[in-house]
Amino acid sequence: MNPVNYLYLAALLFTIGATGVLLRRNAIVVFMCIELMLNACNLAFVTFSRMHGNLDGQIMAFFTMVVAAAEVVIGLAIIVSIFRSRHSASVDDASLMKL
Amino acid sequence: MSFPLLTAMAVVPAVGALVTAAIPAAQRTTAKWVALLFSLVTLVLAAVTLVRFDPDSEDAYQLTESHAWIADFGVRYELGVDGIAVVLVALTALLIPFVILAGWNDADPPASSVHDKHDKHVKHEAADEVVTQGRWRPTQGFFALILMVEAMVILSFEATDVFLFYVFFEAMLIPMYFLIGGFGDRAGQLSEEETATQRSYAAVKFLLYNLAGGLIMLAAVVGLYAVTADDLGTGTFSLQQIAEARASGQLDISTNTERLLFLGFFFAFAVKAPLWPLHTWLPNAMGESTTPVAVLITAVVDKVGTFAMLRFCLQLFPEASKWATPVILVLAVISIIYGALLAVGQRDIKRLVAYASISHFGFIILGIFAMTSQGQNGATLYMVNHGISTAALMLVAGFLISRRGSRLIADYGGVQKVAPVLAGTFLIGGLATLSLPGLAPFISEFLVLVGTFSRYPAIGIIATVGIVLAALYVLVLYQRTMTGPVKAGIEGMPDLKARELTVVVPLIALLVFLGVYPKPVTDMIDPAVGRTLSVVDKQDPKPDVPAQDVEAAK
Amino acid sequence: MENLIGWLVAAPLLGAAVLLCGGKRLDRLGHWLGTLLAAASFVIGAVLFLDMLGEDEHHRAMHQHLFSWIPVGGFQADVAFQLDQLSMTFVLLITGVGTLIHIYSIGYMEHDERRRRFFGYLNLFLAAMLLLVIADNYLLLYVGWEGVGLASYLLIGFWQHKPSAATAAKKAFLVNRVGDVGLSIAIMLMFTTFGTFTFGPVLEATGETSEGKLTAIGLMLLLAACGKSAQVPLQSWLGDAMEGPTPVSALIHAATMVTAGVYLITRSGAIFNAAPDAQTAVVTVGAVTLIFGAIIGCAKDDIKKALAGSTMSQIGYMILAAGLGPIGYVFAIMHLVTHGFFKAGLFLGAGSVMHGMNDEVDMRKYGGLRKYMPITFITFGLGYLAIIGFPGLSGFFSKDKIIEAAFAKGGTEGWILGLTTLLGAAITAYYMTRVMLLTFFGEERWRNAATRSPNAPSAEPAAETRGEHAEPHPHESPKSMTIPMIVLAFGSVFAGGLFSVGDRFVHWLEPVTGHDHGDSPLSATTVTLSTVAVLIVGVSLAWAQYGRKPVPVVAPRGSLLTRAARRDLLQDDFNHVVLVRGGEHLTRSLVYVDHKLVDGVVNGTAASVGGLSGRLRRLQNGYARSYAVSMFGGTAVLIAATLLMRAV
Amino acid sequence: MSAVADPVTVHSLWTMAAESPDKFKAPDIEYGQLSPTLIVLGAAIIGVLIEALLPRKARYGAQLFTSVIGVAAAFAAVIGLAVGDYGTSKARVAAEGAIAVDGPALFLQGTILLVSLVAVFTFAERRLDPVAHGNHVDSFAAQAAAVPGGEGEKEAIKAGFTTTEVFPLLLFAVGGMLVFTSANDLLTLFIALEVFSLPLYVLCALARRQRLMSQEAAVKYFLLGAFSSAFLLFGIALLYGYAGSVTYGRIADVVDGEVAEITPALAQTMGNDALLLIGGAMVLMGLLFKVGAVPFHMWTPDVYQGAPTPVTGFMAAATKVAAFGALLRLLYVVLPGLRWDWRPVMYGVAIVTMLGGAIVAVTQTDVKRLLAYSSIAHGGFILAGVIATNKQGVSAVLFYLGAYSFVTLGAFSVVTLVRDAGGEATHLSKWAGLGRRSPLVGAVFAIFLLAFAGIPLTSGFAGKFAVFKAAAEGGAGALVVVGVVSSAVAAFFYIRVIVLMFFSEPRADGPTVAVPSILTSSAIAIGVAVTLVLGIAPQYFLELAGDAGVFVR
Repeated sequence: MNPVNYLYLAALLFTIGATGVLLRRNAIVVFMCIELMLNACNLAFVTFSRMHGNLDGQIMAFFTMVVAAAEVVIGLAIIVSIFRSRHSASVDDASLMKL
Repeated sequence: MSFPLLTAMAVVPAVGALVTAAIPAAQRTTAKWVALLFSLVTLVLAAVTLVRFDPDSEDAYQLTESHAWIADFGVRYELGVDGIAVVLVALTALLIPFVILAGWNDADPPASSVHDKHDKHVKHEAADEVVTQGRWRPTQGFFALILMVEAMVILSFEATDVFLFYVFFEAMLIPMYFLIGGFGDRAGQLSEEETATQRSYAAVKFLLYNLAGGLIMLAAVVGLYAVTADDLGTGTFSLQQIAEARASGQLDISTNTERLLFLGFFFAFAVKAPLWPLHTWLPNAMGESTTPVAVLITAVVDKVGTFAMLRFCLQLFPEASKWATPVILVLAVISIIYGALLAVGQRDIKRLVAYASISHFGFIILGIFAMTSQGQNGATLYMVNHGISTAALMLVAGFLISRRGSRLIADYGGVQKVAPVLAGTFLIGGLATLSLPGLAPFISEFLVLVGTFSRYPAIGIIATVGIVLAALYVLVLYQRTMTGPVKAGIEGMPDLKARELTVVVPLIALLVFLGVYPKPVTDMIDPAVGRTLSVVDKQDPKPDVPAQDVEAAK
Repeated sequence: MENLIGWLVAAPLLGAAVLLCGGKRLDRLGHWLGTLLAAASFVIGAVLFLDMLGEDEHHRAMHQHLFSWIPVGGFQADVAFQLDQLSMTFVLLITGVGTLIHIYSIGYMEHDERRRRFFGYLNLFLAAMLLLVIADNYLLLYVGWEGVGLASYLLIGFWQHKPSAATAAKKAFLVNRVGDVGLSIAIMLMFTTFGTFTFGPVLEATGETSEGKLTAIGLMLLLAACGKSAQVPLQSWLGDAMEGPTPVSALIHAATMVTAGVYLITRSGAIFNAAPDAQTAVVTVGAVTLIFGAIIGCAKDDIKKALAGSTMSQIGYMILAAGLGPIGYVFAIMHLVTHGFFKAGLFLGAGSVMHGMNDEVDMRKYGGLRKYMPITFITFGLGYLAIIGFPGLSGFFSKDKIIEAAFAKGGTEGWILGLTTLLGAAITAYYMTRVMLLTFFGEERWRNAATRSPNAPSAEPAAETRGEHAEPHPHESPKSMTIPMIVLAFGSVFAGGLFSVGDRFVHWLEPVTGHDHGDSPLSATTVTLSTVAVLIVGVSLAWAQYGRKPVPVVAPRGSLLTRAARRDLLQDDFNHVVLVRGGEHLTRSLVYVDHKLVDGVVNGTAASVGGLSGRLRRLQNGYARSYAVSMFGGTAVLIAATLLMRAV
Repeated sequence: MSAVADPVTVHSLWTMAAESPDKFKAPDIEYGQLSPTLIVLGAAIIGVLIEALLPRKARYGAQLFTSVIGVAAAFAAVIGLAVGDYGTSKARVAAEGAIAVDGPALFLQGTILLVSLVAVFTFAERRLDPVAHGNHVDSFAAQAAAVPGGEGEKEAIKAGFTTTEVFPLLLFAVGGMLVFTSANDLLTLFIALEVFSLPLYVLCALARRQRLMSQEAAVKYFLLGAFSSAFLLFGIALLYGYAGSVTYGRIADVVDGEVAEITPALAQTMGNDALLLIGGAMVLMGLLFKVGAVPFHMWTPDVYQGAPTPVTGFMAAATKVAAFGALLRLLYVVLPGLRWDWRPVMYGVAIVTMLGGAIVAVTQTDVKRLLAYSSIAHGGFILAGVIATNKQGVSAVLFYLGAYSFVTLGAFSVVTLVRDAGGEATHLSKWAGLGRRSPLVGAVFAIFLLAFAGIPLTSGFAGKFAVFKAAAEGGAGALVVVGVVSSAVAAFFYIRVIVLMFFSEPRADGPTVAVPSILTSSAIAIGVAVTLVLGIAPQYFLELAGDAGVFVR
């Protein structure tokens, strides 16, 4: 089956993720959407890797996962701490600084 | 390589500024004397320069110095003076001591102590050095700033490298800014902080106006670099190199580029000069600042603008200058009439003088762009004379204001009864301002008018009307303040003191001398002007019936 | 000998410098010093005069070149003097009358604590005036021209504490400035036309250039002359100038400065001869002014203002004569000289009267003074006879010649001018007789007029020093004042005859101004007879009006013309409404414009940037998601743009 | 085709592992040339160990020591490399093509390291905050995990806890930046980005005062940062898809169509420019986000304001340097072939960035936000230099970055000094009359402001001139004009602050100026010194930047 379809899927996933970031209030969900975007990238990488028949893409994918994991650590830490002080995980509540 | 006279002339006041600023708070008087001393040394150096300068020499710039500075920008530290520059440098060096003397007590506390750190900054001293001298030293700061301005002005007169000129042309704004914003004549009609607001408004206006002008010029400077870099391989800012390159046809700037660059430069100078309609910063600045500072602005700093038109606009962009001449002449004439009319309408003595200056700058610019030897000689002479006469008028006005504590003309009347000498000197200053024959400004003004008339009769005639208006605002001012019955608050006003006389008398003497025997100055200027005209290649229009020929015929 | 010329100016200039800078120390003998230097310069003048008489008449002009003044490219102005017969005439008149008036002032200003300064100013005036007449080029003349303006400014406003005086001084200077514009433009024109403005070359070259240019120059010169010589339309300052001390009025505003215009025109004769239109303008101005002034003279009750009006009118005669060209120049100057004598005499007389009358100036409060101040009466009387042109006295000769010349102009123009001058003569006779009668004859109206009438101009401060406002005790003035009057009286009587017998004056000036007789439609005798006739008419009219019936102390409302004339024929109203008011409006609106418009634009830009900034920063609403939106949108745009770039 | 690709196409460090063991070839790593990075990261790890092993009291000293030594050593290494001509003649691609060691890399690494050194000083400052329970405290939270204002925090403060972890975090960030500027393939770029971003996210959350704002800043920075890096990553994916490789050189070749042999797959993807353009745009976006260019700038003010001021200073200075480094490399090495596509776009970005930053700054009322916007505007100026697309452009940008970073760092250090009861008094109204009350601080801050405004004789002017000059030579005259205009606008608000400090009356309840220890003082002094030296005698550094103007490929 034509690998290009995977690309479409990746693009779709990426867009969904982005939309989620724009629409959802809950920090955790937003964060998950970002993860989704990353994974969309992974899919794209793997697909291209397959198309070009070299492994760079796959390697990229692994690294992306690692990075994603690291981001989770940091992200959750920050989100949790802000949740503890505000008792809310809504990104919109965190808007002390504006203008 | 001979003694770097030109550098020395700038270094002395700069050092003076540092020294003055470093004097501890307690010895205020010492600071004053030190400042005066340094300014006098500068004056001596200027005198030496005048002597060393040879008006008849062939080369365009004399006493030149040239050192590498920022090779990557094609910038060299190049100094040199022609007849015009040397005269203006002398004028600057001459006026500063009087300014300092006149401002002797103006900056004594209580006054805002801005400058303290300020000249710190101007002096570019390492910050930690400041720690050693914590306390306010307004007086020290005031005089340090004045000297700093002197140094920068002198350098910008001497610079023959466009970039070098630009650097000081801009940097000069900072000390000026703090002089205007930091010290007021406590003669405001408003409450303390209302005046403070007024002052800082004036200071900010001054700075932003000039900064905007400067930045636009910066664009042009960059453009100039790009152009030279294109044609010459390496960009350069050296006036002479560029002039030679143009002469040899090696560098040719497309008409449009030249015009754009010209406009960029001219805008900055027109703001500085100031030319209508870019003048509105001047009345605020002169009105709010102390009189010595006001004199500094109009008599010294603004001259850089008109000088730069003569040196940079005309010499770098001759074609564009000719292209722009009609518009500029019109603006100049507007300045002349407009400034004079507004001067008539003023209620505030200092603002009146400010508008008068606007009118006079109109004459100067008119002379420069008339592109005749009379016009440009007149313009240059005008810069000198206007410097002296305004200084005289403004400083006396300052003495008057400090006595009564008011700038409003309406608060005065009948001064001549109680303080005849003050009134007399004020009148002479005024007569100089309305350019009465026998006093220096007459000559320059008449030359400008003749020069303009011989090429643009209509404009010349309109400009001539300006002399009536000048008489109007000067005499109205004199009548309202000095004559008539003695107003309340004027009785027992003391006459000029010794210090004040030492300020005024030499200036007046100079006015008379230059009015009767300007030859020494014109001899300096004439060749330089001739050179400028040859760059723009313009000849004076010939008289249609040269009387000499008629004589010969007979 | 020629090196002496400079000293003519130097002496009084020195005096001015010393007196003005000298300070209080000189108060005691300052006036003597001033007088001495004035006299010195008279002596120098006299010496040079004798020397000049020695020369043959075509080589009498002397030159002295001091130094190069403004050497700039093609523009060469020198400080150099030229003393020819014309200049010499003026030098003698100025220094002579000047010295007399210095002497007179010693007494007149006795009680003024600023007398030293007064003499300083007088010397300054002499210096400037002499410079004006001996300069050898127009630019230097211009210096003198403005110099006398300054001196007159200082002297009119000598009693600065009087607002009226200060205002009058300012007005005089400003109106003169308007004239000066004319002069400076004329000089520029000369420079652009001839490349020089030295008398010699310019006047030589007049033949070579277009009449249009010359006409322009001529008109500009005329404008200048109008300003300085108080000719219509720039005459309005002269009346107010009477605010100055009387000696000033005598010297500057009667004898010398106001005649500078005549000098200028005569000096530039060559130009005018080549520009008939300009000449027509000149004669018109002269004719109008001589009637105009005369009418004003009839209406004024202030003795000095009446005389001022007369001065205007007499100078009108001279200008008219000068406008006639070669037939008139000589007589213009001759009338100028004689007028210098008798008008100065009249003013000094007036001053003497005021001196004795607590500085009362309203003639309606005089009357019958002849027995109280006989010398004044006689000298004044002689001046009076001279000015009305009583046969045999100097005025008769000079004015008669002008009238002849006017007719000799020929054609209708000649007739018009001639009749005008005759009419002028009649009016002159009328108003001078009026002055005479009001002042020295009739009943003593000052008796019970203790308090001065409110509308009379506030008097000179010498009065306060004497400090009496009670009924005046008319008395003769001190010697220092009467002697000059007597001398001048002699001048008024004999000068005319002296000049005219054998046309001495004509021969004296001819080499400079040129002269021809023209062809008068009337014979000299007819003219003379008609002159005498109108004279009699004028006198008898005046006598009928003021000699027979008593004169009301408060002026009657008078006819429309009279009322207009009292206000300088509405000239002042015009000035006030059009110039003063209009000017105020203009400046006020300009101030507004400058603040609101020119400055407004600047502040406006600043404000609008601020507003924009305020609006833009609202985008920064603190919501992370909206930031994300902008990033997302930004990326979209970025991508779209990149693709677009490729597409196009 | 087979899953095991032929070795030709497999050449990148990362794919070595894919080889079957017998063919295993150990990658050769030029440790010498990578030493700066290695040193810094090593120091960072030591820092972590210190946190793990040393007693609380001893950590501060040890951490400070390690960081200073580490950074200094790394800087020494950079100098060493530069002296060894690795910047010029010996410039090359190291670590199997992952890292480029060339002029720009070394220059920027040097700058970053110097900045970080100064930043370490400001991090370590313990004199400004009032002594809490007998121990000096820095500007970082006693215990980040504790709820703001909660019991835990109180106890932590009483116990005198301090977050010394900031030092290793800082070092990791620095390490990441060093790699970022020299990354020579997209993967390295991405990893480096994350390596220096993640610590910064954490650092932002660690403020001792106003912790809520601090945490908010962190969360915003984190979410948006992650968001942008996702875009970056997708962009990378597309580029990879286009070129079949993530190595800069390779991609460039493909873009220029200079590849040796073209596989059918490659032929197919090469044909599809959309991949290239979109991918390029997205990668650009990721970098522009870090640069803080409009419209990707909106995180800047909030984060700058909320983060602890030393961190803000570090971010403002170092991040910008690193990000521009990467941007330059991407545009000059990977996409020069696309110049005619990205140049107009960047043109637009530069213009809106210059104007937007300057205009919005005009109405700011908080010093830190003001500086944030000013940094945006400056980003615009630097972009103008980037767009010049010539050697002068590169060196101008390098010089500008060097000059600017020290000014910024100094300015933020001054901000840390001005305090009242609530910690730093950053609201402008509180700065009224500051210059009168304490001349020195006022003077120094004025110098920095004037440098920002680009007044001659300050480094700001030299930098601005260099950039504009390059832009003009690169035929971007319009940019110069816009730049000039926006500098005029910018001047307005810098001047406003000066007026406020000097010409307005001090407020009774105005802030006090804390007397800093030698650490911050030296930071500020260095800032002033650099500002003036680069302003008055910039020639040497211009030459330096000039020599460093060439990228290896």
